Amino acid sequence: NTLMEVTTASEIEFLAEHEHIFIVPSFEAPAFAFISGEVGPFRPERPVSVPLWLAIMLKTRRQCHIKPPPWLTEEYLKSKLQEERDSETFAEMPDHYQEIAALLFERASDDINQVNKIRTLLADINDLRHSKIRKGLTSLKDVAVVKLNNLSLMELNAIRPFFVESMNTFFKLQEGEEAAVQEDT
Amino acid sequence: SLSLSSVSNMYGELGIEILRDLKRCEPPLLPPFQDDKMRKIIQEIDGLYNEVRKTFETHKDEIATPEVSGSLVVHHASIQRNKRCMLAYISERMKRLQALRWDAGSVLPPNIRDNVGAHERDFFSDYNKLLNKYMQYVGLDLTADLKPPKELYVEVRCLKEFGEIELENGTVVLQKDSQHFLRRSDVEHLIRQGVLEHIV
Amino acid sequence: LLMGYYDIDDILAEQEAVHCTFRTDIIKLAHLDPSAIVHSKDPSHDNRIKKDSKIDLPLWIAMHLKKRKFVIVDNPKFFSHRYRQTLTADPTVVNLYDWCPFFYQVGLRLSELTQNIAIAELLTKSFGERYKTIMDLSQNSVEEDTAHLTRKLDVMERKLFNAGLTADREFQLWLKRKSKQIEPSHSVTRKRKRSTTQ
Amino acid sequence: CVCVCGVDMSSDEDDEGGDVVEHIALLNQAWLNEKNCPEILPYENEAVNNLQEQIVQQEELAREHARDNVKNYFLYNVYQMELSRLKYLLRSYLRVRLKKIEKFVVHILKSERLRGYLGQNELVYAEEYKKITETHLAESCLSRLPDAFQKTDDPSEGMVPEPNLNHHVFCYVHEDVGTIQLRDDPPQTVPLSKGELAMIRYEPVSGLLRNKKVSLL
Repeated sequence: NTLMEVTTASEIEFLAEHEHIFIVPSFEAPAFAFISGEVGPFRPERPVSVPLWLAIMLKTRRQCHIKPPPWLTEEYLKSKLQEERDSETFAEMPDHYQEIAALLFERASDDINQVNKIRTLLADINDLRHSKIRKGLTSLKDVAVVKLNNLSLMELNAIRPFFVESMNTFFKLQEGEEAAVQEDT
Repeated sequence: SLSLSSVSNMYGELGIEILRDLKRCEPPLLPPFQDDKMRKIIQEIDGLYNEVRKTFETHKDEIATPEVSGSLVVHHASIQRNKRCMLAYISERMKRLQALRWDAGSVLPPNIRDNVGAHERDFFSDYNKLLNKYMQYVGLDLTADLKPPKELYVEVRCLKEFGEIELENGTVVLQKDSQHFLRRSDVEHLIRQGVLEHIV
Repeated sequence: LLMGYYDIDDILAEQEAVHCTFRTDIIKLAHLDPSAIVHSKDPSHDNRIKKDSKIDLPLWIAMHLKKRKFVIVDNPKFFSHRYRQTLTADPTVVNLYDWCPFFYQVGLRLSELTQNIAIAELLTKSFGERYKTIMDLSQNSVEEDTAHLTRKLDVMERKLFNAGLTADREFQLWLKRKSKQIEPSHSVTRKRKRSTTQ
Repeated sequence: CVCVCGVDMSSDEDDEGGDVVEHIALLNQAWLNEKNCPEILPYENEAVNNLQEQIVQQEELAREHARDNVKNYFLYNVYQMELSRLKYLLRSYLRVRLKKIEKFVVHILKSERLRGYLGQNELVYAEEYKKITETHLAESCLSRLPDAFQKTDDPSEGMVPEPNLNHHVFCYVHEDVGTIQLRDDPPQTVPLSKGELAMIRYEPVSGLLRNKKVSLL
């Protein structure tokens, strides 16, 4: 019954790489005519929005600097951490925040101010959110729907198989209870 | 015909044996096809079926009684049980053969080839043809790119003597322990076959 | 309750024995009763099993006979009052696999077959506590040998554990930026492993 | 908002690529839906065809860049990268569907509605796949059984594998859908509003998924 193909973290990262991000190129080139839309033109020192996968590719070739997204700053993440602490629910985070951050840490850490502080802040946020997830997971019995508003795709994916199989099992056992009183004896 | 006192005390036990045998071996590997036991299960079914027919003949007027219908129910269920075990066995093996086509390509790995039954070899070949035909229609090799592409070129180390391969920009000699920087799409299948190792 | 016709675990679960008492004579079933070889010398030669015989039968046979009220099915000992109390008192401590490798599957079949709501409720209750332990186990055993952790789990619970463990390991690998490596196919690695140990 | 596609939809409405940009977004979504849905969903025929045509054209263009001169080899690589990403998306989408078709082939082929969900190539594949699996089952076992026991499609025995519609899914709500019915007896409902993410049994949201009011993550 778990024969469904699972979604892997790399696949979710693949989706995140479609996201656009600003770079500051060090080269000059006319716009790239991609199937998924035109990107560019490129002039030295002129910020331009490109898909993340291209940004990483150019950065690896030392042809640009990446401008970290506005949320990848100490100030923003501090406020999010506070929000996460103050509430029982999940704070709203930017789409694909974990994947984008992971890619930038890996390939463009020199473009991020205070990169170590930011890493720590993100790790704290993740820990907090993870413990909320676990807490939520301890009361699945008798629950038909679990709302997980603002949980990211990556976060839900890491717990998906366990979560889904547990819910499936509870449902099956509940059906079992009904079947045990169905017939007249 | 089957003499009841000569069989083990329960029907359907061989079916359980072949399933346990299969379960002990982790997919996508395959244990040897249990030809002999399959044949014996079919004999058991024939015996049960004869028994059912005999019961119908000799107890024509008592079919509705618990004494006779209870017997028919159990014999009939035993046939179905044996059939289910065999079908589950063949289906699971079919699934693994298909997985092998996706995993290791159109040639069965040598450690598996000998364990495959004659009909299974036919099935594997049919499935291979079918999948190739479909991939030709859609113009894409679906068994490539099992993971999302990260880069066009990958660093690889050669794990065994393999000889020359022909690539777009010339030939490359794959000697044991040699390292290369090659187009991902050119070497993915060699990595999967264990000829090359992807260095991250 | 729909079960998987081709599901090997479902088939194995139905091989579990339950204790049956025959409410009637049935012909040609003496082979089910190990003590019935004597009867086969019976002049009637119909190898009947006698009313009131008490025999352990696999679930798949018991189900058919019970539906037609030819047998009375007793609950296996792991669903007896005493065992139920033990499980209710401390659900996470019990080694369910020792009780029955297919505890839940067998329980589901039996509770329906014998219209025993107490068993069905016990299953929900037990799983309702145990899955939390399974969750903790499956998220804390990266790179660890897990055999000793799963010892107490029944087959269904082990599958759940493995699902959780695999997903967690995959995520941890991604965090370490290692998931982009192209891997050799399973059939290749298995073969290699074996040839080095031979 | 949970945006999975991330394709910048606001730009490039002027060129003929506008269409394909939407199609790529659609395929990203369809891919995720298909991966997480227990049953087969309608095939995105137009999007697949369009993207495949664009890929062929673009490959030609990329080759021209490569021929031009050495400097443009970089440009060639950039275009190749986008191409390999889009091809991955197509491959993975077709792959997920093929696996599902194989698993539920008999169930799909006997329903007019589900047959209609398959692409033309997929339908041919399904028919042929059913044939080779049935041949194999017959040759290795069924044909050697008594006539009355040769069937493989007895629904009462549960012999036809069917998707588990009670499977739980993560469902993202695109627009307010009011209250949905989880079960009739005893009645149980849940409100779902725009932007919510819920883990829920698949069956009650299957209609909403086909109407694209929700998607699966």
